[in-house]
Amino acid sequence: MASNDSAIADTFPRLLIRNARLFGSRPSMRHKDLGIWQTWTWAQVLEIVRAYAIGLHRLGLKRGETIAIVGSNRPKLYWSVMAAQTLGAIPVPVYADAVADELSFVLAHADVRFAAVEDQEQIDKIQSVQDRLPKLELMLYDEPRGLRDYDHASLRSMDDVIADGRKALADDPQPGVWLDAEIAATKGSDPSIILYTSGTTGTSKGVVLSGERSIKAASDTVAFDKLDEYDVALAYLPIAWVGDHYLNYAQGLVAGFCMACPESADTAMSDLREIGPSFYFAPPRTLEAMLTRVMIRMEDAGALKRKMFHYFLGVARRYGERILNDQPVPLTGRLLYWLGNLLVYGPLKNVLGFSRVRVAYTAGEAIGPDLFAFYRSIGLNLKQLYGQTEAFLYVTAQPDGEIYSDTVGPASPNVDIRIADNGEVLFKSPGQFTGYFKDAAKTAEALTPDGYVMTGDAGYFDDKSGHLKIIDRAKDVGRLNDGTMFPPKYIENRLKFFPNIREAVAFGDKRDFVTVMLNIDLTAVGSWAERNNVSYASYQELAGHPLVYDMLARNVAEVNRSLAADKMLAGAQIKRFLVLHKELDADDGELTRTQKVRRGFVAERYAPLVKALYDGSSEADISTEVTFEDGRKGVISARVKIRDMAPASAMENAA
Amino acid sequence: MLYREAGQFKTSYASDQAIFPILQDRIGIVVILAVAFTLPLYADDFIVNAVMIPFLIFSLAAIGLNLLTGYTGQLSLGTGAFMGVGAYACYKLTTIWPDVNIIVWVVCSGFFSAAVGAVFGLPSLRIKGFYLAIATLAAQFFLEWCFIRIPWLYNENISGAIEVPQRELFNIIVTGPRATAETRYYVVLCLVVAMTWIASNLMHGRIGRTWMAVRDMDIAAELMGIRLLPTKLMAFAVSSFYCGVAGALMVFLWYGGAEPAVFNINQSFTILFMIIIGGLGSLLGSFLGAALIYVLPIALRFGPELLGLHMHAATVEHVTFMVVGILIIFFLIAEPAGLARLWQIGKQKLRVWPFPY
Amino acid sequence: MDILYSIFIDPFAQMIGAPDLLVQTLWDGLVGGMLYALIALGFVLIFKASGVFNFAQGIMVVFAGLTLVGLYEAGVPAFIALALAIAVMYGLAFAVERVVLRPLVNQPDIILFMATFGITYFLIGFGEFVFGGDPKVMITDDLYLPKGSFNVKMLGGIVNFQRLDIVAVVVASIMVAALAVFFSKTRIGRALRAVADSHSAALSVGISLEQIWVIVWFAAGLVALVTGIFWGARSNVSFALEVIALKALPVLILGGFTSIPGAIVGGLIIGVGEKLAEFYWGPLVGGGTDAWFAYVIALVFLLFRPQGLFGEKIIERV
Amino acid sequence: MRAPGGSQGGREAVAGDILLSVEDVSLSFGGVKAVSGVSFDIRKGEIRAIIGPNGAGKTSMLNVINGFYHPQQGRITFKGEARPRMRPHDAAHGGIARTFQNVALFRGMSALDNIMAGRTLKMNANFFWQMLRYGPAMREEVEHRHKVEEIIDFLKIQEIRRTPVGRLPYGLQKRVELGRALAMEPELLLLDEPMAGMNLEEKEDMSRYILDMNDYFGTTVALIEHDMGVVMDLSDRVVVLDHGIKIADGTPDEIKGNQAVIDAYLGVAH
Repeated sequence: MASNDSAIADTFPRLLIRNARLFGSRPSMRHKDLGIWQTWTWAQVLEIVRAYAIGLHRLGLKRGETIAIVGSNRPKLYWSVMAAQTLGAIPVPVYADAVADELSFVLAHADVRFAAVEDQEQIDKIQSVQDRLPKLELMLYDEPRGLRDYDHASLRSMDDVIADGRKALADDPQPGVWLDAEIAATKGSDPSIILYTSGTTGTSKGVVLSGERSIKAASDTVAFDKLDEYDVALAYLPIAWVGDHYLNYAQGLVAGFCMACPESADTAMSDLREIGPSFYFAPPRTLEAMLTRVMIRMEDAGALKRKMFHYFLGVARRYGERILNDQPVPLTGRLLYWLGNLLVYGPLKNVLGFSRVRVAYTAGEAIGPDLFAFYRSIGLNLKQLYGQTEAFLYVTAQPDGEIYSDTVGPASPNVDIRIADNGEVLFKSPGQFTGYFKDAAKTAEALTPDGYVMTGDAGYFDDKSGHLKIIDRAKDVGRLNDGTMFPPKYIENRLKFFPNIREAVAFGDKRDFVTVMLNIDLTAVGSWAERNNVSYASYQELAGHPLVYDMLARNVAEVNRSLAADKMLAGAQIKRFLVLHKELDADDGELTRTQKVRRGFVAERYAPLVKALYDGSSEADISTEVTFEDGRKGVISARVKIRDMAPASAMENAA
Repeated sequence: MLYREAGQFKTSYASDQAIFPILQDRIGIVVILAVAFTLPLYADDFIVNAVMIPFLIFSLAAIGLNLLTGYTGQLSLGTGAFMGVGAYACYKLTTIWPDVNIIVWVVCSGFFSAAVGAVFGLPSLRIKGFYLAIATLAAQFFLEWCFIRIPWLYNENISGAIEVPQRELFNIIVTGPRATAETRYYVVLCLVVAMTWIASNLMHGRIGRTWMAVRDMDIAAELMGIRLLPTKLMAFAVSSFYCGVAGALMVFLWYGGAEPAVFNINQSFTILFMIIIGGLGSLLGSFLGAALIYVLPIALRFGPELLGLHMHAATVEHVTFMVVGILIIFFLIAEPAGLARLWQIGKQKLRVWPFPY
Repeated sequence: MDILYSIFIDPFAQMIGAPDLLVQTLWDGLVGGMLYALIALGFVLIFKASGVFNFAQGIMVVFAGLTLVGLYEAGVPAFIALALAIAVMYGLAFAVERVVLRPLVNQPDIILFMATFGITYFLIGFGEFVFGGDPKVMITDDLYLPKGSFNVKMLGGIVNFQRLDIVAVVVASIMVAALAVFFSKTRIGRALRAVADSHSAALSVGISLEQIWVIVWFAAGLVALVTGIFWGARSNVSFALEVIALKALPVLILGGFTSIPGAIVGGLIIGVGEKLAEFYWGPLVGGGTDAWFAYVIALVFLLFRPQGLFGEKIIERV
Repeated sequence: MRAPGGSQGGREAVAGDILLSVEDVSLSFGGVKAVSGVSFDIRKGEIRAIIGPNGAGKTSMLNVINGFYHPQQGRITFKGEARPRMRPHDAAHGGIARTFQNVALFRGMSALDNIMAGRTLKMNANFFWQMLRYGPAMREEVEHRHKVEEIIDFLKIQEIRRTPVGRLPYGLQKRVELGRALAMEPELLLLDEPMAGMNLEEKEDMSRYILDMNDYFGTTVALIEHDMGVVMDLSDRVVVLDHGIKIADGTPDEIKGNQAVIDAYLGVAH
């Protein structure tokens, strides 16, 4: 059978077959369930996926049709993806925490007839908008809990479907043969999956990726980071995000490494520790939160231990990175670091679950230099990459040994990057998407005539390192009325590097000066409040607390100083700021599912505050509608104070 | 700190239910065993004979009592006597059938004390706590009396004491005056290790859970289908078995002879202290307790001499008593749950290092 | 057959045959029993007030006696020595409360029980360390305790009474009476009774728990001293007493842990019982039965009435 | 959308055949009447509530049912056979499990071991294999661990698996105790105030568990509860005791309207 020939394993089903042949008895997937890590080898997974595929076929899923995948990282959902691809159907993963509206948009737009969902929660969500999904016929569920009294006309348990398929395969050889034919029939250029962009701007678009290209891209990076079938990754990123599909699913199939699914979102931390992955990805905010927790927990340690801890962190800061990049380090440095590794770094990485990590990546937004340095200094090989869904993730990535916190590295293998005149980054990559689903127009917009993809990000190549530097979304880079350049994201990130500040939204385009709205970080500010016995009843009260304002004012001042240092941005210093009374929340549409700020949306939602920021008033009233986890809506209103900032001069910064 | 558990995940219940699920613990055990088995190579006879052998024997007895008092919650003050039963049983057996392998008899003697233990366990159905303790005193004194008054038990020796005959195992002298310390040490060590392993198996399984259930909340246990009397009797039997073997070992592989006084009430108390100080319901505790209560006095006795100051033997004796008394109180105040608990706490700290919790 | 005879017929035949011997045995039993009762009394005092099962009571008897004699031998006049001994017992009570009870307050009983083992060991070591380990002779004369014995002709035989024993019985009775009065009449006594029920109640009487503990332990110490004197006078003062002191436990089983009269009655029953058993049945099994007889009685008794003679019935609740 | 007859709010009556019947049972402690002449039955698969003011003899009734007390008169028939002088462990063997008013867990053991202990009756590897912790013993251990894990999953107590129950908050202890009872796979489960001292949220959870349990495992449940709201939407039928006498028996709605019950609760003198 052609499909057995690994030479042209240019679709995921063929890769699966190849892996079953090459690493048949090695673990392919693990899932923390019923107290232990249930494990499936590549051979077992192949058997299940084939049965599942037949089952789906018997339910009527056809080549080219779409099937939605809704839920958290669970083997059965990944198998649903594989099974669909085996049939030549197209899986469409959706964010598990998407609210009903987003969900209905994607499901409708992708016109799915089938949906493979995790549990009752998702089913309820979909059924609540069923009237908008005329095409949806059948839902397959993994977790039967609570579904007993549901009308099963439109519901099937995945187990039953698999069992049914298995039986069919056992009963007579014909379906098996047919399936092999189907696998063989699938072309590498056929769409293998549709990933809906979280849509930093406007509604989301369905990015269509082909098996061939995905696998090509994945093969490059697998080689780049020398991943093999002995590696382990924890699959805790949203299935619907390109990151998970690339890093875990695609690379997993290409390299044949094992992908471990946590027991649940809230046990992810301890599961990470148990499984001890060798390949790890985390967005900066996760690393941030982790570091904050570390520091807070250390607060409670005995004085002596605390001293030792901080002393050795100091040592790490001095020598850690250089040792990691094997640059020359004095012998005493090496000895101290060795000792520190014994007493602090080793155990710390162990309790965090990083002991076995060989390669770790972070991406999605700019990462704070200190934060980045911390993880690298304790010996975690953390690197940055830059990419996007349209590229099937990778555009650039930092090679071992050339790491800078403010760059995202040189172009990945076989990626061709060009900077447009307006500073926008353009690229051509092996994994590049084939188009937006049912949207030729947008596809055209996204491409240059000569076939380069427009990232929409402004950036330039750093002359000393030759690495790409990303400043901001190209279209977001604006100008103040006096003409000074205003890169909001850049300013916001500078602010967000302070642990106290969780979110920042900067305004200034076509205005006289720059202002920001801040979100405090409850964990950090909360524990600060505890230590300085500042009492508060609610997030709102803490956010509005004068002492908190003072503290944040200091941070803002510091940012102003760093801006002042850069003559291009000296004019873009923050003149006024306020602290929002509520946390910006994806459920309210203020953030994207990947936790990026929707600046425009925020601007109009908080119009009164923006107005106040510029009309010089010292406080303003605001009331906003909020959505709670359970979908109920409510209104919270508050009076928000506004602070003025004195501009910093380049001089005082130098001093 | 020493614990590096990242990546130690369990893919089967068998491995998750293992007695030492953590790699570092397994390593630790191996190291300890290695040391134990090579000890005679570098330790002198005094250490082997006067410290290690008795330490192991006491540990075994302590485990025995711990099974009953620590795991099943039945307070017993008859340990000494049950040890005695083992010793005398072994003595009779080997005099009647001298050719049978002595180790076999040592083990078999356990069954006799098990039987006796079960009989004296009968009251435990109706009596609890101190009351039961006093009931076991009856066993203690009655048996002690038997040891004195029934000449047949000690082969009518005029001395009224047991004299251990010489017995060989594969032509190696195991018991009697001419047996070397090393041989006796290895015999004791092997038996203790084996029986500890068995005890831990039992306590980690259904039987252990049933016993602890009875200890923690006998009513609930009964309502879950656990029959109280059989459970308690079994605990008494198993516990006495351990004590019996310990007793036999004590006479045959340590003292080489014994008078009834060896198995008097004070012996019972000594063992009881060991498990209280060591930690109720913990096998590790049994060893730690034995170490503290037995080895410490030795240290006290020989410590001063090493420091060059000579004390009157009697004085040392008295001081030892005082110190032990003080220690008991001290540890009860410091950590009522015993040394084993202290170890647990320490271990937890090491596991979450550098974090405090 | 003759086994049965010698068990069920012969002993009673002897009793009737030689009533004077019977009386003699009973009397000895009573005196012995009274001493058990005194030790048991110490237990009860402490158990009632502090819920602590004081294993050290036996040792306190020895220690008290030892102190008295020890001081005397050190050249202190008898009655001053007595006074000092009393003082020492107070010091002991005080120390125990400070060093042992206070830090262990609210711990499970078993722990406190164990702590008293600690006290026992310490007292043994300390006593021997200070006064030496060898048995001592009680200083009866200097305390003006009568010596010798007199015979009474009765039941066609002679019964021999030790003068000392009579005094002992008298003193013991007086002491018990005194305690009874102390408990029922005095303010502190009432407080003590209150503690037995609820600690807060005691506080309401205006006495702190700590004080109460010191008082009961001191009281127990005094009882121990008296016991020590008479016991020492009958045999001699040595730590051999420790084991005999354990006899107080079966006494408690019979009498119940919280009842003073129970302790007395129980003591007498045990004392008489084991004497009779030893005298009439002992020979059958080679004598020495008094080593265990008491415990076996207790055991048998337990099986039928676990709460003791005077204790109230325990109803198990779910 | 739920199928018609979904178990929202009041439950549809379950008409299973009679599992246990109590006939004219009287019980007294030293002259004090705890229960007198009470009769009622429990049908297979139903949730049966026993309610009444304090001291109504509810708990005594449960104690009689699982053989902890023996009634001076009257008889208990379980699964068709009368059980005179049944001991608690016989009841367990017969398939009656029980939780307690004030949690009666094995405090020295972890949550996992507590629930494992609930499987004791189902385990039978002999002493020899237990000694070696090998062969049948280990197989059995694993197989029952699996069952227990399903219960742990069902009750959502994964995080506290290894925690000694003594250290758990009250609500969780109650849940573990329920798990332990469930582990016995009982035919009749007696719950003595399963929600005593719980906050609203915990009560809702617990109710859900009881309903689900009754759904999935088809466990028949007899429960004592003070919270009327809970009783009314949980139970199929309710029996009301007052001063040891049965004053009413019927569906929640019938009980709501019953004058005697109202009086009893308002404490009108008899």
